[in-house]
Amino acid sequence: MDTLTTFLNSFLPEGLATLIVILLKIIAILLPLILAVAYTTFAERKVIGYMQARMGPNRVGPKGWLQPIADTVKLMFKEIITPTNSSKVVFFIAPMLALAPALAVWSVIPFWDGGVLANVNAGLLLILAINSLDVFGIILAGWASNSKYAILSSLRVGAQVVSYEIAMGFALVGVLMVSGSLNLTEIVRAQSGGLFGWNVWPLFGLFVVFFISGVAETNRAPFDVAEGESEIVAGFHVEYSGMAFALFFLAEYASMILISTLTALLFFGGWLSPFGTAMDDIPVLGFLMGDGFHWLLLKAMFFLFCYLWFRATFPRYRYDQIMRLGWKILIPVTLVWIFGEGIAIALGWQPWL
Amino acid sequence: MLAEYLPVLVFLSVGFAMAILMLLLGSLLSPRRPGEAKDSPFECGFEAFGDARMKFDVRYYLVAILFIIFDLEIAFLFPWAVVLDKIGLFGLIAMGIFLGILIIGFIYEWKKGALEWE
Amino acid sequence: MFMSFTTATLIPMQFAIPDFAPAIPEIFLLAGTCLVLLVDLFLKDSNRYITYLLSQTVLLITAYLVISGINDVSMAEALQTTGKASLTTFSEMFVLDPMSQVLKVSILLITVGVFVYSRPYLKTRQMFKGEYFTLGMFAVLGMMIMVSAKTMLVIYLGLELLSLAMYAMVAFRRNDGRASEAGMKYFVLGAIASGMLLYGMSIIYGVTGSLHLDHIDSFMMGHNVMTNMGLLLGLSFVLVGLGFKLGVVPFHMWVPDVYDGSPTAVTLFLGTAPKIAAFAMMFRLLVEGLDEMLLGWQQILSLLAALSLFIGNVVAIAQTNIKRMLAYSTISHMGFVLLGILAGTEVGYASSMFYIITYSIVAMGAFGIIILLSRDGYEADRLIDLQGLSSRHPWYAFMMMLFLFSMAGVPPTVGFYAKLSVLKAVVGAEVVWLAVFAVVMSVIGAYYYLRAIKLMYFDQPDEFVGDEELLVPAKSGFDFKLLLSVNGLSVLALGILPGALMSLCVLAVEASL
Amino acid sequence: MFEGNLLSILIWLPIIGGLILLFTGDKFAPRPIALVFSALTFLLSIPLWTDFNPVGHQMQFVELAPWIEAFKINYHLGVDGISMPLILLNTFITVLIVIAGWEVIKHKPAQYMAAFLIMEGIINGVFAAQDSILFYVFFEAMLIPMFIVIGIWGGDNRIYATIKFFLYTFFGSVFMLISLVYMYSQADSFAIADFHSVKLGMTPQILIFLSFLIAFGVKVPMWPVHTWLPDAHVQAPTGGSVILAAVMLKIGGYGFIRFSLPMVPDASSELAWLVIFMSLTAIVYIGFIALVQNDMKKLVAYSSIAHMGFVTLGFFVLFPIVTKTGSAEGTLLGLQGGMVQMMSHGFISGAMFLCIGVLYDRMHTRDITAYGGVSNRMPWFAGFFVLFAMANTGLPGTSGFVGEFMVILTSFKANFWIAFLAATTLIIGAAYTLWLVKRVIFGAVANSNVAELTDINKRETVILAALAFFVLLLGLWPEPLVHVMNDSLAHVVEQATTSKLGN
Amino acid sequence: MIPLSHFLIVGALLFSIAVAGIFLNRKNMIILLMCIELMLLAVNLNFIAFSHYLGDMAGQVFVFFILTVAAAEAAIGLAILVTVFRNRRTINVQELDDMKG
Repeated sequence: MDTLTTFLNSFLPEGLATLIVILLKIIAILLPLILAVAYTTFAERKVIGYMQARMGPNRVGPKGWLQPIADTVKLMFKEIITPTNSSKVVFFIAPMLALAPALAVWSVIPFWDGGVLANVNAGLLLILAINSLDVFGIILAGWASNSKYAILSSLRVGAQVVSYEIAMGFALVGVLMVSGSLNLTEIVRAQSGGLFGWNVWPLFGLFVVFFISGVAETNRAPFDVAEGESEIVAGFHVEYSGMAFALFFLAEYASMILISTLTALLFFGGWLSPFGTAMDDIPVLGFLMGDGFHWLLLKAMFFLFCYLWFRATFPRYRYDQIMRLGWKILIPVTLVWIFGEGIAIALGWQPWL
Repeated sequence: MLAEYLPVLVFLSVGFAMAILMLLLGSLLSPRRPGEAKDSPFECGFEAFGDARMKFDVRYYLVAILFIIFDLEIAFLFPWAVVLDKIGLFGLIAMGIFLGILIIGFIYEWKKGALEWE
Repeated sequence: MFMSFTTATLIPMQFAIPDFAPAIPEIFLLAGTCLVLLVDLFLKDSNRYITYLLSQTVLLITAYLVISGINDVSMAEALQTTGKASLTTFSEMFVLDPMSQVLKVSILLITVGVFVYSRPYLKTRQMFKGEYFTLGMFAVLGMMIMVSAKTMLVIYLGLELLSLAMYAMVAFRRNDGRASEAGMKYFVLGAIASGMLLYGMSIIYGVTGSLHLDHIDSFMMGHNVMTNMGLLLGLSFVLVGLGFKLGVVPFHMWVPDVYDGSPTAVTLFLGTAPKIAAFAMMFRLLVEGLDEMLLGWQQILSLLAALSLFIGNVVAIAQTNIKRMLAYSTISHMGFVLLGILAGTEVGYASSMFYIITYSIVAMGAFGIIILLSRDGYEADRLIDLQGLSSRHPWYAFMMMLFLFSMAGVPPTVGFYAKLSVLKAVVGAEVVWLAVFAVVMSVIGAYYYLRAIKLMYFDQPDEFVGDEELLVPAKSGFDFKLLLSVNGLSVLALGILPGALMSLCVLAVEASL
Repeated sequence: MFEGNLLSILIWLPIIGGLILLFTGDKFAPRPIALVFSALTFLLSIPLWTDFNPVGHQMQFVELAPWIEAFKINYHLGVDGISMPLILLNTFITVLIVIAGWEVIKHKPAQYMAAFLIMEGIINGVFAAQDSILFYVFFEAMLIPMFIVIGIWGGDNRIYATIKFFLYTFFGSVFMLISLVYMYSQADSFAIADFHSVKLGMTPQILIFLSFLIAFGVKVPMWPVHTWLPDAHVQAPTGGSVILAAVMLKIGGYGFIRFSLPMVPDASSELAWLVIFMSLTAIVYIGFIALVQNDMKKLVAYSSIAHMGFVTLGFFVLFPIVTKTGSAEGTLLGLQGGMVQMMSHGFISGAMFLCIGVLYDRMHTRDITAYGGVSNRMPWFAGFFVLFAMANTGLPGTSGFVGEFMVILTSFKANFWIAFLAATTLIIGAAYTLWLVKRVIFGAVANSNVAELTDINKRETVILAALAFFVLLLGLWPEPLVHVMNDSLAHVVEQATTSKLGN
Repeated sequence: MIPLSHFLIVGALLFSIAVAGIFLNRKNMIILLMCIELMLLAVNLNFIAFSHYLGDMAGQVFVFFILTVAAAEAAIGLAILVTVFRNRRTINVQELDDMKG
């Protein structure tokens, strides 16, 4: 990359060169991401299909592999309906507000050691901050639609997301206490030393809380009261169609992938190999079994699979149950865990130092 | 220092640009045939009645209020957790007291039924 | 640029365990309040008196801890090392000096009294909840922190702890439209005041480079502060903020509405102890921090004081509601407190301190009488409700008369000495016109106090529209009546022998400066 | 016996008595208790006279104890020739008031008696205080019992009257407070004696003088701030009127002589014309107003104002004389006249109000036209009434004559016209008093109500006789009184003629 | 480097907007609450700017506390607002006129 920058600098003004490099990097992140989103939707249908002993999409392309493309094309040519009495401007700003943060978060995610667009110190904080913006899009969408189901749903989302954000925040505090940095790269590095260096072991409770909160934050099953078809049709995006709907869709799946990746980074050592540096010296296997992006991909895919798995397995929670789980179970668990962790650190117990 | 954050800003702009682009593309490519029934808000097949922006349950406010408080506590915990190894036992005890007070507040609202949804 | 920076450097991080001893009362109060909060959660309504007793115990023990806070040894040490009779801790952010001790003990004891008065009121209105007491105790904690604050940060934190608790208390009666309206008004104006205060603080911080009052003071000593636009701007904002918090004209709009709208038990609290804390805040900020700008704030305070005296006394005449009347009277009394401060002398500060403490005692008694007369659904807050009190309850009428005469400043009640000492300070500072203005206004003030006395003593209850409620005998516990009597007689006793408290105030201020 | 703290006893004994009465209430013989306390106080006050050393102006029976140390305020008591007779007057009058209210007061007698006892103690304190703040405290505290006395036991319009009374006096006195505080800032002490010696510039003196003038002028009362007095008198119960006229008005005069003249002599001299003008207005103009009154109490009230005009005239006529003749020669007589007038007026006005009280108790009206020919039914009463009326007009041989005569005599030295106008009171006073006597006492029995009147009983006789005794004693043999006051007044003259200007 | 005065001007502007909003707004109490928050943010900006240019941490610590307090304040403000609405069925500033005198 540095060579590219110097090359561009040779004939472009400095600022512009930097910008172009950044833009290129962004595209390098964005394109795979969008592709991943597209195929996550496909995977979802397939996985759930197989879990329910049916085929899933299998008409478009070989074994249905072109299904996501077809969906995209369909959405693109669908009419974008703007309901009467809706607030037109807000109605269109809402999906943008949902999508842009969901994408921007990726700028601080490291894919391998050093493989990060913006290696900022307050990376984790930034993720939390930008991710919280998502909820604005949803609430505005519900409000702008001027539909009873939409507004109900957006309220539910608002309350649900903020509730789980607290549990998530506490869980992250536990991670920070161990790693002593907000920089995601640093956090991953602190987990080096093979399978047993990962945070998940000492912080198992927090991992569980984090992942459950993550599922709830993204409004996925079994916490999908925001769009539960049987209750409030499709929730906040009931009035959206065509591309406007696609934006929400994109944002939601991008968030899902993000949560999966974050879980991998924070608790499962990110790109670190479970074998540590033990096999580094073996020629080909050493490359495969050593640290690298493929490990992160693998771990993230596992959690993404869990998402789908949950959806196929669990019935939807009632709203009061969701709130109770968030406030009365997850938060106390994290609080107790943090206390215990603090005491352990004070006593100098190894896993935490 | 701040330059590190530039990519984040650019990414955000790209995100917005992409969203706008997609919306534009969608509206260019798609037909546009408004109709009364089509444009009216969805209401299980009934005619829509009243304004959807109705008053809603006060408990949503309550959750919002509790969230504000707790989120800020977390904001305090973050920097503390980062420098935990530098501030030593004193920092740990201080945060213990802080969390203790927080927990008392938590017990209070629990007992008061602020966390009950039904 | 108006800035002139000190070359401040990052202080190396130190995490030494601070000396907790000077803050033991606060720590105890915090722990006690949390305990009360938790205990109350697990009590049945019928056992709520346990909350009450526990709160009172905590407050009293705290008061004891404050009194025993500075022992002779530590005091002597402090005198030797710093030349002041004060102990500081938490990186000099928190100070324990004789003045803070006196003020804290006053605050605590007055709050104990307030709780005693409030109990029957709350009980008969289904408001006898633990929240009243815990909020009150948190407010007290805020006051104590304000009193002991040595940096603007701690002042602000104490102030907000007090204010937030007070906002909630004002709107405590949830299903009463007036109370919530009062709460809203109080909240909005209080928050604006905090904002103003903070803005002023931020500018002062920017110019002087420190949040610590002593450092601000020593920075100013070397500079010509009265020509520094930045500092003047900061000072103005701080004064506006203080003005709001104290409720002096022209920042007084909230006072009557809040006094009127809140449940009397809350008005009682609002009108007493927080005033002492507000005085402390003003003292710390203006006298300890911005002493070098004396000329600046003296003039502004003169204006505020004069306006408060005028508006407070004149508008009070038109009131038919005792709570509103007392609200306006508070405004005018705050004017008197300002007078003592603006004198700019130790005697002046001491007399303001004396004034505010005694005023709190008197106001507490006056509200106590209102509570005594009130019953569920009948607040007894109209002036007419005092009618013929002397034939219904001669003793309490006598007490009320003492309170009212004290507010009017008639000897031999304590109010006279408070006014006398303030006037003395003002005359000593060669602002005689203000003193003359103040006494003229207090004569106007005497009129409406007299009117209340007239209703109590010269009118018979049956002369007026037959309000049945007027004739029902008051029902209150023994503790309530005892305290009310002690309260009234203390106004008289302090009026006959004010020397001790006066000397205490003078000594406290001398030791603190 | 109580040499060391006799003054304290005179102050606190009646106050304690009053508190006991408040505590015991109406059920437990309030009247005898009150009588015991007031009589005891009176008896205890007699040593003041007998043990008094009339030579020199020094304070006697001095008590000094720190009170509010932070402000250098002391509990400082003492009497000289000026205040001692006034204390005796007060203790004496209070006994009479207690007796006078014996049967008449039926509503809350204990509180009534208590109010008067407390007031007695406070007034003693006013006269005995040698610390200005102590003085001020007593001065103000006096208002509270009086306020209540008028407000509770007064006539129909009592509330208006009592609030007016309170606010007038309160308004007047607060300026004095500022002056006292100002002088403290100059003298660094609140002692009255220190105020006497502190140097003051002309402007402060003028302002202080004006503040004193308002404070004491309201109390005296002087024209034009006298309007509270007729209202207060008319509405007050008999006892209230008596103590008001006989003792409280004297506090104003006492204030002038204790505060204005010695503390701000230059301003007093400068503004003496103002006071003299006001005094003469009171004497002449108020006299005429008295002439047209139909209410007996109002008439006596206005006559009080006119008579008190003599007091202030006597005090301030000093200055024109000094300006005119260049020496203080003979001015002492004016001060003595003023003081004698105060004492005498104390007895006479008290007696007049008691007499009216006697009538009012029987007829429940003070309207002159409702009476006529009372002498037919109440010969004893008529005798006393005529005696007091004569004293009021200044008939030689009664106490009324002595003071007025001394003042008029002094005034001649200053200016003929002052003396002349002052002397007109002899005519005007005679006119309204005698006309009152004629309409009420003499003539045929006017109506059936008068016809049913009964003569005064023993209790009333005792009161009136005691007063008559003093009226005559003072009229025939004023020498002891003048002797007692002489040195103290001479000292005042000396102070008043010594400029305090210049440092 | 951006001069300090720029920050201060922005801070002052924000503060003025907040104050203007408070006094001009006669309709909605929520806007009032938002103006109050804005006021505090303006102060925060001032503190941070000063803190940065003075090289003194205290200002930033202050900001931290202001933020916390602001949250608590908002919480109480909203709570009171809710009670007002429940009692009065309105949050219109002008309709809060039950008490006069």
